Amino acid sequence: MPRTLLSIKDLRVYYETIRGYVKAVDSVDLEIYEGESFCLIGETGCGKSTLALAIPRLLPPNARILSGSIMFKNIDLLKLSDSELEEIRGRDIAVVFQNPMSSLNPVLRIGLQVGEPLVAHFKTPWREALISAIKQLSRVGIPDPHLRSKDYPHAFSGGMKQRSMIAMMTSCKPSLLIADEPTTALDVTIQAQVLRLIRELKEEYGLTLLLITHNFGIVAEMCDRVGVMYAGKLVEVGNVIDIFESPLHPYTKGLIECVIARRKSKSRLSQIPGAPPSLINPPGGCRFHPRCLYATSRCTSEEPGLIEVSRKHIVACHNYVR
Amino acid sequence: MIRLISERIKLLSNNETFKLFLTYKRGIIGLLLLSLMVFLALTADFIAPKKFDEVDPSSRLLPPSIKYLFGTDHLGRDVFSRVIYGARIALWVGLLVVLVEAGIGVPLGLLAGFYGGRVDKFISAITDLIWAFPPIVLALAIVTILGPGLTNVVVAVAVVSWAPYTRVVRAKTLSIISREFIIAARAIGESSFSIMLRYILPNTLPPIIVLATLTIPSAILYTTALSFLGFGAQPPTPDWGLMLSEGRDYIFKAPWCCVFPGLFITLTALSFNLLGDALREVLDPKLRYG
Amino acid sequence: MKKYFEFKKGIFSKPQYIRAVDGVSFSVNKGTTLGVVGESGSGKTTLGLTILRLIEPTSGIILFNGRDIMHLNRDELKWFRRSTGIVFQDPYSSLNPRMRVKEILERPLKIHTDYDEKTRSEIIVKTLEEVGLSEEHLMRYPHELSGGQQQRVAIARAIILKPLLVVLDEPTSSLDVSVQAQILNLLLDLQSKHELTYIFITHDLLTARHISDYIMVMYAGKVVEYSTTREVFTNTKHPYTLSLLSSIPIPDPKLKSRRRIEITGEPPSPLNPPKGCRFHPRCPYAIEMCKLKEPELLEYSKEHFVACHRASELDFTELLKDITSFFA
Amino acid sequence: MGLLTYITKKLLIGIPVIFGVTIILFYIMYILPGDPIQLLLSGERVTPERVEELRRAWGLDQPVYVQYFYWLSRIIRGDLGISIVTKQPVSLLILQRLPYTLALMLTSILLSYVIGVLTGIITALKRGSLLDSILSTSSIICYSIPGFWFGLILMLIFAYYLRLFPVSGYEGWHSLILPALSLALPSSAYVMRLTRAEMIEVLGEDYIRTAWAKGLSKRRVLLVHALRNAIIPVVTMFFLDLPWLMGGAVVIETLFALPGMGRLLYVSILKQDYPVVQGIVLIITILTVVCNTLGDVVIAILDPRIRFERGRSV
Repeated sequence: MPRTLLSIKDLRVYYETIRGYVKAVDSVDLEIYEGESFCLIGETGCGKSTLALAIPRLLPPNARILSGSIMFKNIDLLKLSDSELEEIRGRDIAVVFQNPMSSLNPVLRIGLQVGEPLVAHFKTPWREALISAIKQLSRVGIPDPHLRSKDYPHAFSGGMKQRSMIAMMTSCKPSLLIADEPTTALDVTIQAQVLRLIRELKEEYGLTLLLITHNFGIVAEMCDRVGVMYAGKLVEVGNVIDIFESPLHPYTKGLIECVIARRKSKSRLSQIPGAPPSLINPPGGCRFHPRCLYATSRCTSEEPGLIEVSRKHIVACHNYVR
Repeated sequence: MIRLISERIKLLSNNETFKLFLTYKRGIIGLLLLSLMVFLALTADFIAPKKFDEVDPSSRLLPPSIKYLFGTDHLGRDVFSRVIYGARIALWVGLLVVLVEAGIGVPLGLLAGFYGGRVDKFISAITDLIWAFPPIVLALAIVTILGPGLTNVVVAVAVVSWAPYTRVVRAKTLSIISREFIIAARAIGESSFSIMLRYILPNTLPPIIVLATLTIPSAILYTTALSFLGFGAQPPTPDWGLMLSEGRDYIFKAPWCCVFPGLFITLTALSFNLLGDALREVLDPKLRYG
Repeated sequence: MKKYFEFKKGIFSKPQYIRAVDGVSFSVNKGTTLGVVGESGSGKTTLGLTILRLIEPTSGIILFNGRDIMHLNRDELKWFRRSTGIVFQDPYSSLNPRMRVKEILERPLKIHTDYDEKTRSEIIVKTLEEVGLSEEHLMRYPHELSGGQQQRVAIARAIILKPLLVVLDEPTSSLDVSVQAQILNLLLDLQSKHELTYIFITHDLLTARHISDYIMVMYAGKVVEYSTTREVFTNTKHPYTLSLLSSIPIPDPKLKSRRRIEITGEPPSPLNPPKGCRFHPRCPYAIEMCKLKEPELLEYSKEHFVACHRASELDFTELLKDITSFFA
Repeated sequence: MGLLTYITKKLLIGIPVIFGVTIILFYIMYILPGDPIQLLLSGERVTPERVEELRRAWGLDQPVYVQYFYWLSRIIRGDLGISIVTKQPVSLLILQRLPYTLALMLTSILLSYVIGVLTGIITALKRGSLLDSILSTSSIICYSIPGFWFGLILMLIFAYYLRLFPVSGYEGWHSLILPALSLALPSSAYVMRLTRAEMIEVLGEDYIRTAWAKGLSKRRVLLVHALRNAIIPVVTMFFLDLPWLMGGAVVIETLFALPGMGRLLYVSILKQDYPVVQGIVLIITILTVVCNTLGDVVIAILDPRIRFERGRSV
């Protein structure tokens, strides 16, 4: 039995907006095991990024964590003070963000930004930190790292910026790496390179990977286990093979069919009707019921809980057995 | 144009935007204060106890009392009445200046942003120069040529301060022109003129409205400053700047001659600034001018 | 089959300072779809805009229904605008935020027809229904619609005048997976109903494969491979196409460790492309000749054009086995 | 693209601008009503022959562009002409007044930027707090107050009632305090709002989130990562503000009867002493262009993106 690294219980994160509370993450339970690659997949606005960024508490100021606990190595991250959290961020939990273009400080040199976590966490003198930064940059495949470490971010391409981000975030060899859509802004060939780099570093440093994506291809290539989110809820968790070959939730099923069917030319794709709901007033009962082909009256009134169908395969649906 | 503005107002009355505005308490205070000023200006003939130029040599420099709420000035005129009539001038002048500024600045910004290249370089160079130059000095130079008078001051202030409109409209145009709906408009065969009028201008309106609200107070401050120096309104106009200038000689003997006109300049400018600030938050949070 | 859209050799070069599309030559038949695939900077979007004369090329000929679109008079240009349409990637950005749906769809009718108010309304409602919207959306502003609905409005605008050709520039890339499927289905339906011709520009090989009859792969402003969809996927000839196929994440966990080639480096700046074959610095199969001489786009077999010096000697069928099995 | 090349380019652009302004200035003075010779003689009765002689001596019989070059070459030599009223050289008049104006401007600009930047940062960090709403509201009030009225009120309270400062005229450095305050008030309010807005915007940027994610201390995130970016527009504003304060100085110096350049400009306009007006406007123009160029240079040092962008496009 693998050891649990991260355990999220009953997490609720709402955003306060002028129109009301956006229930971005609503009562989510999730366990991530040491050394695995876990993927959170879902469509825009389903709360997957909110869930991931709630772990190191990097949410925007209007986010409110209303309930829950996030146990990381037996510490509840939600109970830590700001300064205790600072010690964990970047050292034990690191994050690679979606948009490399805007995630590096435009007025500071790359080398400084990459070496900074070492100075912050290990009191490494700046001279040494800069030397390690160069090594780290060379590890992630930046050509001429000596020269390039003196550059400012605008002189880097998107791919190189994302590599630098990865260099920066892995410089303290964290135990958990959260990658929030790390390749969405990149081209296909660069995406493949960056994904390969993440895989290599994961092996090399023994990281646990939490990857957020909306791309089923990336899920298939990167992950051991998958969690599917819909409208702020975790609707299905399972092994990657199980999810692709025998999805239990109608939503997962629909998504996978949309994607896989594209292998046939000019055929009509199966489609999920409608669009994801507003998270201010989500539908009652099961949040997917208005779009679900199998919905019954029970789905409109009663919210399904997570059911353990087999060991390692969990689904939140009343009618999953079909 | 009128249709566009009314469209805009309709959008404003749209629940969401309006609700957002209501959360800015300062904006509401500004709106109320402004309504008061507009009310005073419109009803000055009925509210003011005296005519603004009614001289009474027997009651010169009297302190505030029930009869003379804000006291009297060196000619025995009722300061309260003059201040109320002054609201008319201030608001009218502010509006006029802003209309002239927008009239110069908006088309220039639109052309610079739309055509780019040399047109843009030329317009931007002039705008930058005008912008960098201290406005009061430039306005003084223009008044020197045109001669003193309220109309000339309005022209001078407008001529030296249209630059923000050009900058904002140009920047906005540049950001709009790269949007795909402009290419789509070309693809369905829209003419350049139609693109500027139907597609770009309506989208530059929110920042223009905010800018107008925020430049009216500075227009009022500049014109009153020039009147204070004696280049603007001439006696017996109840211009607040001129009243300050006249009252200055009696500042220690009769401070009320200065305090009240200045207070009203501040309140008027404040009402626009409060309103404009809230409008900016609602309509165009990233807008900076200056 | 009627020849409908035709490009002569040596068409595009250097629009503005960017060498977007050099020496492209191909034709598209009526009622079919040409998929243009490439990464950012490959010139695929520039190509789309040039075809519709929304960017002026410095040289070349584009024949549309036999007429050279670079030399159209006022009336002919108007006719051309009426016969073509375009749909963009970001639906919100492609609709004027200050116009209601009704006005957005009314503009093409006002410019190109002299129908009265009533006829215009009828056409608008009919087109809206065709793209899966209804009369209730008429008075909405774009921001009051969902992404999928916005894209439907953009499609309605493109087809409202019954055009012959529609350029689709990544029409599904910014949409969610479930909505993507809806839009792709809609596009296929409209195509069969109105015999539309599509030029479908995308970076996603899987989507291109799904919707296209022919596929054109572009790299750094050059066409590197062009053939029928089937041929491009099963008999890949250009190493760049191969590297794209190796790079796309395939949604099948069993293909996780499939055979693939690893390519290094990044696409070149369009301002300063490499000498010789533009792909040679990243190409695992590059030889000396590739650095010196730019390969021409040659017909390797029937309807299969490849721009590679080694096209005839390289065989990727072994490498492609896994992927071919995925599509089979 | 080196920083030096960029700076040189910026400096070179300043020269034609100054040149262009001299043409405009000269032309304005040329078309102004009033015969310069008559103004110069100011009522002295002389024969028409004498007038012609003077006209020739001053080069006024030459075509406009020749007159312009005469004028320009005199200016380059530092000769700004002679005051019609006092008959003293304009350059001397300006030089006598310049120190007061510079002292006033520097005091007030330092005052307004120190106060403005500090309160701006504090309110941005305490966004939404009571302190923030108090300071933000008072800043709006502050820049709604006309400086000259504020000066009058200060004068009334501190000079007349409390007798802490001289009422008007120059009697030593403490004479500058009230004028500097009146100038600094609206300006500091503006600086505060700009700093606050920039700081808030930067704090919402992705790279600040990155800095938090790295586990940096609050101090380092705010002072190194955020302030370093937020300060750039404020510095731009600083260099724009320097010449702008000249405008305020005209009003405030007049109000407090300070013997500075602003008051000289005011008096000269009233007395139609055009050579002096021309000279002062010229000086202000040069000051403006110099400040702008200096601003561009400082910004280029602070913001590596600018060098890069310009370097690419040229």
